[in-house]
Amino acid sequence: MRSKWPERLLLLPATVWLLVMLVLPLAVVLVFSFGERGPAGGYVPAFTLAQYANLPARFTAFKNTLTLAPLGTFAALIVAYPLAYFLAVKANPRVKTILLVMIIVPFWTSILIRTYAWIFILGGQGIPKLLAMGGLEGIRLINTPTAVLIGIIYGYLPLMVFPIYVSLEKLDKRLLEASEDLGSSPLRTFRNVTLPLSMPGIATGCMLVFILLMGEFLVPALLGGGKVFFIGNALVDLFLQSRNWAYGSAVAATLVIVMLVVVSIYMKLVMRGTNQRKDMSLL
Amino acid sequence: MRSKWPERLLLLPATVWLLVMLVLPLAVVLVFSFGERGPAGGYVPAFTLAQYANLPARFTAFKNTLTLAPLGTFAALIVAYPLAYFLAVKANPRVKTILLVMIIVPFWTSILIRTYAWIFILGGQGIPKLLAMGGLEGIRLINTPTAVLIGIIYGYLPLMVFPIYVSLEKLDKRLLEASEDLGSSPLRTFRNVTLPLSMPGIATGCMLVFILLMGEFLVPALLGGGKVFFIGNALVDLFLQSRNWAYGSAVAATLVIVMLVVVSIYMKLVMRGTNQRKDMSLL
Amino acid sequence: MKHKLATPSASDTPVVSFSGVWKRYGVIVAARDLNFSVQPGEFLSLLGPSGCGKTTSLRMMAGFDQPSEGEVYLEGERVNGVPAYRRPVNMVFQHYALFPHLDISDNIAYGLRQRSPRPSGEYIEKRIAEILQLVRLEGFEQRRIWELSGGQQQRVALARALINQPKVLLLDEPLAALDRKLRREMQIELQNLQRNVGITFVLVTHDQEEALSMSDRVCIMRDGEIVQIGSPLDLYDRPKNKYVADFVGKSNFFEGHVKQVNASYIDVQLDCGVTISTVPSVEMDQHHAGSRVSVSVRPEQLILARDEKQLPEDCVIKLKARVLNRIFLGEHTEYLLRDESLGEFLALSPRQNEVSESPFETSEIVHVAWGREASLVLGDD
Amino acid sequence: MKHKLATPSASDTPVVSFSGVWKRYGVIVAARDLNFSVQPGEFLSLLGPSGCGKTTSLRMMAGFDQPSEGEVYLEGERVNGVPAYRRPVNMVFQHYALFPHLDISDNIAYGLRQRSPRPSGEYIEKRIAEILQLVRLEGFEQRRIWELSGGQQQRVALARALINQPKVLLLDEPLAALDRKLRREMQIELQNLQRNVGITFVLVTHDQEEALSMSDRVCIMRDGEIVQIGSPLDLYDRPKNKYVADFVGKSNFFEGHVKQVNASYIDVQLDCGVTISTVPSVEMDQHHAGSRVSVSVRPEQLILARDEKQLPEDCVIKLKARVLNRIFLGEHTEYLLRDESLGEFLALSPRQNEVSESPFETSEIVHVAWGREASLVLGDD
Repeated sequence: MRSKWPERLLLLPATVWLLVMLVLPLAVVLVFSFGERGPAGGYVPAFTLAQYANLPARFTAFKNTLTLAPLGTFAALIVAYPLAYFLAVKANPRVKTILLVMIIVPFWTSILIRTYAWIFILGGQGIPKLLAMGGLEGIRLINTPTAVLIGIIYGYLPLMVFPIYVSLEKLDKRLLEASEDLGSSPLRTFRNVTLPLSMPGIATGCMLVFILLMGEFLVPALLGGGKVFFIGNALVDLFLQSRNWAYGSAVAATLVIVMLVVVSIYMKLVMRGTNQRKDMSLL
Repeated sequence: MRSKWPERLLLLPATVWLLVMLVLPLAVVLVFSFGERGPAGGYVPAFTLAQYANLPARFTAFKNTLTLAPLGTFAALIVAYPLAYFLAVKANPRVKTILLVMIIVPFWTSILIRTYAWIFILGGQGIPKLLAMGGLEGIRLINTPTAVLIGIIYGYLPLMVFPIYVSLEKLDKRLLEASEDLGSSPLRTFRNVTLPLSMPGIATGCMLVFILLMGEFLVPALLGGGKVFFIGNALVDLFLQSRNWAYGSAVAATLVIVMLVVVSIYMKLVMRGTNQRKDMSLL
Repeated sequence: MKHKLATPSASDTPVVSFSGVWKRYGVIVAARDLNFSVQPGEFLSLLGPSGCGKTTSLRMMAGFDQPSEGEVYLEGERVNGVPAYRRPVNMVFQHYALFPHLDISDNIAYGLRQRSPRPSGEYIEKRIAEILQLVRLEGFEQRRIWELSGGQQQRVALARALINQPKVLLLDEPLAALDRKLRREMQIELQNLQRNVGITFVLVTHDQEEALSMSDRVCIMRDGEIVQIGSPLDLYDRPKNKYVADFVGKSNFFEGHVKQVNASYIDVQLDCGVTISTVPSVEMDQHHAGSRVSVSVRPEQLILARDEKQLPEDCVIKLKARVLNRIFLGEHTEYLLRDESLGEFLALSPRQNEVSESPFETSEIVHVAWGREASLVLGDD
Repeated sequence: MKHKLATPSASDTPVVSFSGVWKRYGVIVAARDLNFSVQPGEFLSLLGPSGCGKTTSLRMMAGFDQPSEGEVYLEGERVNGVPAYRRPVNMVFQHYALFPHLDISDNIAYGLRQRSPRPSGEYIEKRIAEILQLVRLEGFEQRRIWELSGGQQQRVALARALINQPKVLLLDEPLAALDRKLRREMQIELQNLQRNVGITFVLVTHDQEEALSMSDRVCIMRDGEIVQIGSPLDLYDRPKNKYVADFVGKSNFFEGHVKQVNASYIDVQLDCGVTISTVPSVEMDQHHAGSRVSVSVRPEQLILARDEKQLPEDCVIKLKARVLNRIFLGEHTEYLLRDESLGEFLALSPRQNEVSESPFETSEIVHVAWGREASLVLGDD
C-alpha cells in the first residue's frame, strides 16, 4: 500500500488555485451582498437582506438576460451549424483553410471595434436607409432587441462554430458511408449519425455562448442603447457609475446562483442525452 | 479539365462572410476616422485628418497598451507553462481531471464579477491590510500597473494554459524516452524536445492573449482605476461617453493597423522558428 | 459480351458484373477497362498493392463511386448512378465503422430500421438474436462498441451487414486491424460463414496469403487493371507473368531467351549460358524462338541433397550451390543459395526431409535440382 | 549463479544479465524471477503475447523501468537505479519515436551531440555519412521525418540508435507498423545488419515467425515468467509444454496418459483408446506411468496418401480420415481432417508431393500416418 501523501501534496497548489480563482471572488461577492452602500459609494460591512429585497428594481435586466441569452444561443447555433458542417464535411482542404482563416481573422480586431461598426450598419444611415430606398420605410433596427440579437450572433458565432466544427471534423466519414450502405438516405444519415455524434460540440458551444452571454454588457450597451439592458449592464452601472457595491454584489450573487442552476440542469440533460463515454469536452 | 465554377460558387458565401465580418466593420471605422464629430456627438461625414492629428492626446493609452499587453502576455506565459506542463505530463488522470475542471469552472462566472472581487482583494481591506499586519505598511496595489498585470494574468491564464496544454498533451511521450535513451538528461530533454514541440501551443496562446489584450478595457478600468488606461478604455470613453465617433474611429483604426503589423511580424517569426508542417493551429 | 450481360438468362445471372468499367479522377485513372463477373455464392478476392484499383472497384459495387465509363450490373440490372442506399449490397468496412453512439443491437438493427415499411419490433428482435448466434456474440446486445475486442467488433460489423441479407457482401480489408493469430482465426470463421449463409463475398485485400487461403477465385490487379483472374491454384501454378508470380508466393526468376519451342515444352537459354527445358505458364503459341522471357522456379520445387545420388533422375537442371543463409520458419527451412552462374536464389526445404538428415549449414555446398514442371516460362508483363 | 554473474570473468561476460529480477506495479507482477543472460553478438528475441512481461524486461534493460527486486547487469556491471541516459544501450522504439522537429541528420546525430565532451562537427558529419550508407539512405540528410515512408523511418530509427555504438541494441516490435511484404524485407535487412555491425540485439515481438526467422535464441514468456529459452530449432522440435508448442508453429494435440516408460520412448494411451509410441520433449524421467500428458504432432509431420501402400513402414500410427476442408497456402496445402476416434486435426502437405499426384478433395477419405519421432510427449505446463 503506497502512501496517499504525495498525491495530496500534488493537489495542494490546485486547491489554492481553486480558492483564489473561484471561491475567494465569489465569497467576496457574497459577503458584500449582505452589506450596505457607503455614503460616498463602495462598501460598508453589515448584515442585511436589503440589497436582495431591492432586486425587483432590476427585474427588466434579469428578464432581458434570461430571454435574450437562450434566444441568442439558439440563434447562434442555427447560424453556426450549417457553416461548421460545410467546413468539416463538404469543403475541400483549400476552401476549408480559407474559411477557417476568415472566421478567425475577425477575432484579431477587438470585439469592441467591430461591434461599434454595427451601430452604424444597423443605424439610420445603414440597413434601414437601404430598405427605405427599396420602399420599406420606417424600419428601426438600432436600439431594439433585434439589434442586440444580431450583435450576439455576430460576436459569438466563432465560439459556436469551433466546437461544432471540431466534433464534426473528428467524425469518422466512413460512419456516414456505413449508414448509406445500410440503406439510409443522406438526410436520414444526417439525423441518425451526424447530428447525434456532433451533440458534444453542440453542447459545448451552447454552454460556452450561454455562459458568456450571462455576463455580456457590451452588445446590449452599444446596440440596445438604453433600451435593452442586461444584468451585465446593471453590474457596470452599479459598480462603476453609482458605486453601490453592496447592491451590485447582490445582483451578481443572484446571477451566479441562477447560472449555476441553469448550467447544472443543462449538464444533466446533455449527459443523459448524448450518452457518450468521453467526448464531453468542456471547452 | 473540370470547370472551376462550382468551386467559385462555394467560395461565394465565404466571401460575403468575410465582407460582413471583417471588411465592412473596418471600412466603417476607416470612413468614420476621416469624418467629424456632430454637434450632439455621433458622426458627420467629412474628409479631414484632424482626428489623426489629435492622436497624441491619447498617447498614454497607446503607451500603456503597448507595454502592458506584451508584459501581460509574457507574465501569463510564465505562469501558464508550468501549470500546463504539470497537467499534460506529470498529473495522473484523476488529478488532471480535477485540475482541468478547476481551470474551467471559474470561466462559468462572468469575468466582470470575478474581476470586481479583485478590487477588494487588492484594495485597502485586502492584501495590503494583511501585509500591514505583517509589518509591511504602505503597500499600494489597487490602481497601479501591478494590479492591472495581476488582473490580466488572472483573466487570461486559462486562454494561455489551454493551447500549451493541448500541444504538450499530444506530444508523444516516447519522444521523451527516446531522448533520454540517446543520452539526454531530463533537463536537456525538456530543452531539446519538449520546448520546441510545444512552440505551436506557446505561439497560439501568446497571440490569443496579446490580441485580446489590445482590446481590453475591463481590467484597466476596474483594477487600474483612472490611472492605468488602455486604448480599450479610450474607445469606451470616446464612443459611449463623449460620443466622438470620428475621433474614436481614428484611435480604433490606428490600433488595428498597429496590431496587424505586430501580428504579421510575430507570425513570420513563429513560422520560421517552429518550422513545423501543420501543427500551427490558430485557435 | 456486353449484350449477354445486359440481358442475362434467368438462373446463372452473375451477381456482380463489370463491363468495360473505367474510373477517372481528373487525370488519374483508378480503374481501366474492367471486365469481370462474380457468380452467385462465389468468394472472390481483389488482390493487389495499394493504389491498384481494388478499393475503387469495391466502391463502385457499393455505389459510393460511379464509373466514368462502362456498365456495372447487380443481378443483371444496370446500377450506374444508383446511390449506395438503394443497392442491395452491404459492406464490411476496413476499421468496421461501427456507430459509437449506438449499442450492439442498435448497430446490428440499423439496416432493418431503414427499410420502409419498417419491420415490426419483434421481427427485428428475432433477427438480431439469430444473427448474434451466427457470429457467436449471444448476450452482447446491450454492450457498447468500445467494450468489445477487435475480433468482436469485426463480428459485429459482419452481423450488421449480414442481417440485411445482401446480394453481395463486400469486405474492405476486414482483417487488416487484427493481429496475426486472430486474423488466421477470423479467416477460417469468415470462410465457414460464407459457406453457411451462401452469400456471395467480394473481398479486397493486399495480403496474398489471405486471398489465396479464403477465396474461390482471386482477381489480381495492378495500376487499375486486371492482370489475372483465377483460382488460387491456377494463379500459383500458372502465373501469367512475373508480376503475378512474384505477388502470389515467392519465386526465383531467371532471365533468358527462347531457344526452341517444342511440342509440349520450351527450351530456354538463360543469360548465364545454361539451357533448361521449361513449360509455359500461358498458351504455348505466345512464345517464339529468340524472344526474351523470365523463367520462374518456386523455392519449394527445388530439391536439395548432400549426396548427388539422392537427386531424382528426371531433372532438367542439376547444380552445386553454396548455402549463404539459413532461416528456420517452422514447417520448413529457407536457404539462400548461390551458384556461380545462376547467382543467388532461394530454396524451401520441408521439415519432413530434415527429420531423417540434419539441416544444411551455412557455407556448406549442396546439390540442387529441379524438374521440368517446376520451371515455368512466363508471358509478357 | 548470482555470484558468478556478479563477478564475471573478463572475456565471456554476458552483455546483459538478469538475476532474480521481479517487477511489480502495485499488486500486478509484470516480471517474475527472471534469470537469463545475453552473450556478446547474440540476437535474442523475447517472444510472447501482450502482457507477458517482454516489454517490461526490455524497459528494465534500457533503464526506463527499475526492477522491484533482483539485479540487472550490463557487461557485468550492476545497473539497478542507473537512469536511461547513463546506460550504454540504445533502443529502436515501436513507432520509431523520431523527432518531428529535426531533420534526418539531426535525428541521427542526436545521441552524439548529447555526449560530453561533444564531438567535433566534422566527426559528427563523418559518422552520419557512414551510418546513412549502412542503412542505405545516402542523400536523405536534409529530409523531414514525414517525407519518409514507413520502411525509411524504420531505417532512420535504426541509424539513430546504431550511431552511438551501443553495447546492446534493444528493438521494441520494430516491424509491427510495416506491412507484410516490407516486414519480410526488413527482417532480412536487420539480420544482415546485425551480422555486419556485430552488436548484440535484443528484440521484443509477439510475432513467432519474426522471432524464429531472425534470432539466435528465443525466450518465450508468459505472465511475466520465462517458459523456455532456446534456439528456434530447439523450441520447435523440443517444446517444453503445450504453451510453447502452440505458440511456436501450429500443432495437433492429443490428450492421454502414460502407459509405459521404455528406454528411449514412451507409450501413451490416448483418451480415444489408441495407444501410440512417442518420444519425450523434455527429460525422460519427468514422465511416470499413469500421469496425464499431451502428445503434440506437427501438421507437416503427417504423411497423407491415397494408397495405403504409399505410407512408410515404420509408422507408430496409421489411420483413415475424411478431408473436411482444404486451404491452399502457396508452398503447401493445409487439410483439416477428421478421424472417428482422434477427432479433428490438421495436416500440411508440401506442394512437391502434389506435383505428381492431384491434391485431395473435400470429403475424400485419405490414409494418414506418422512416425514415432513426430509424436512428442510434452512436459507439464
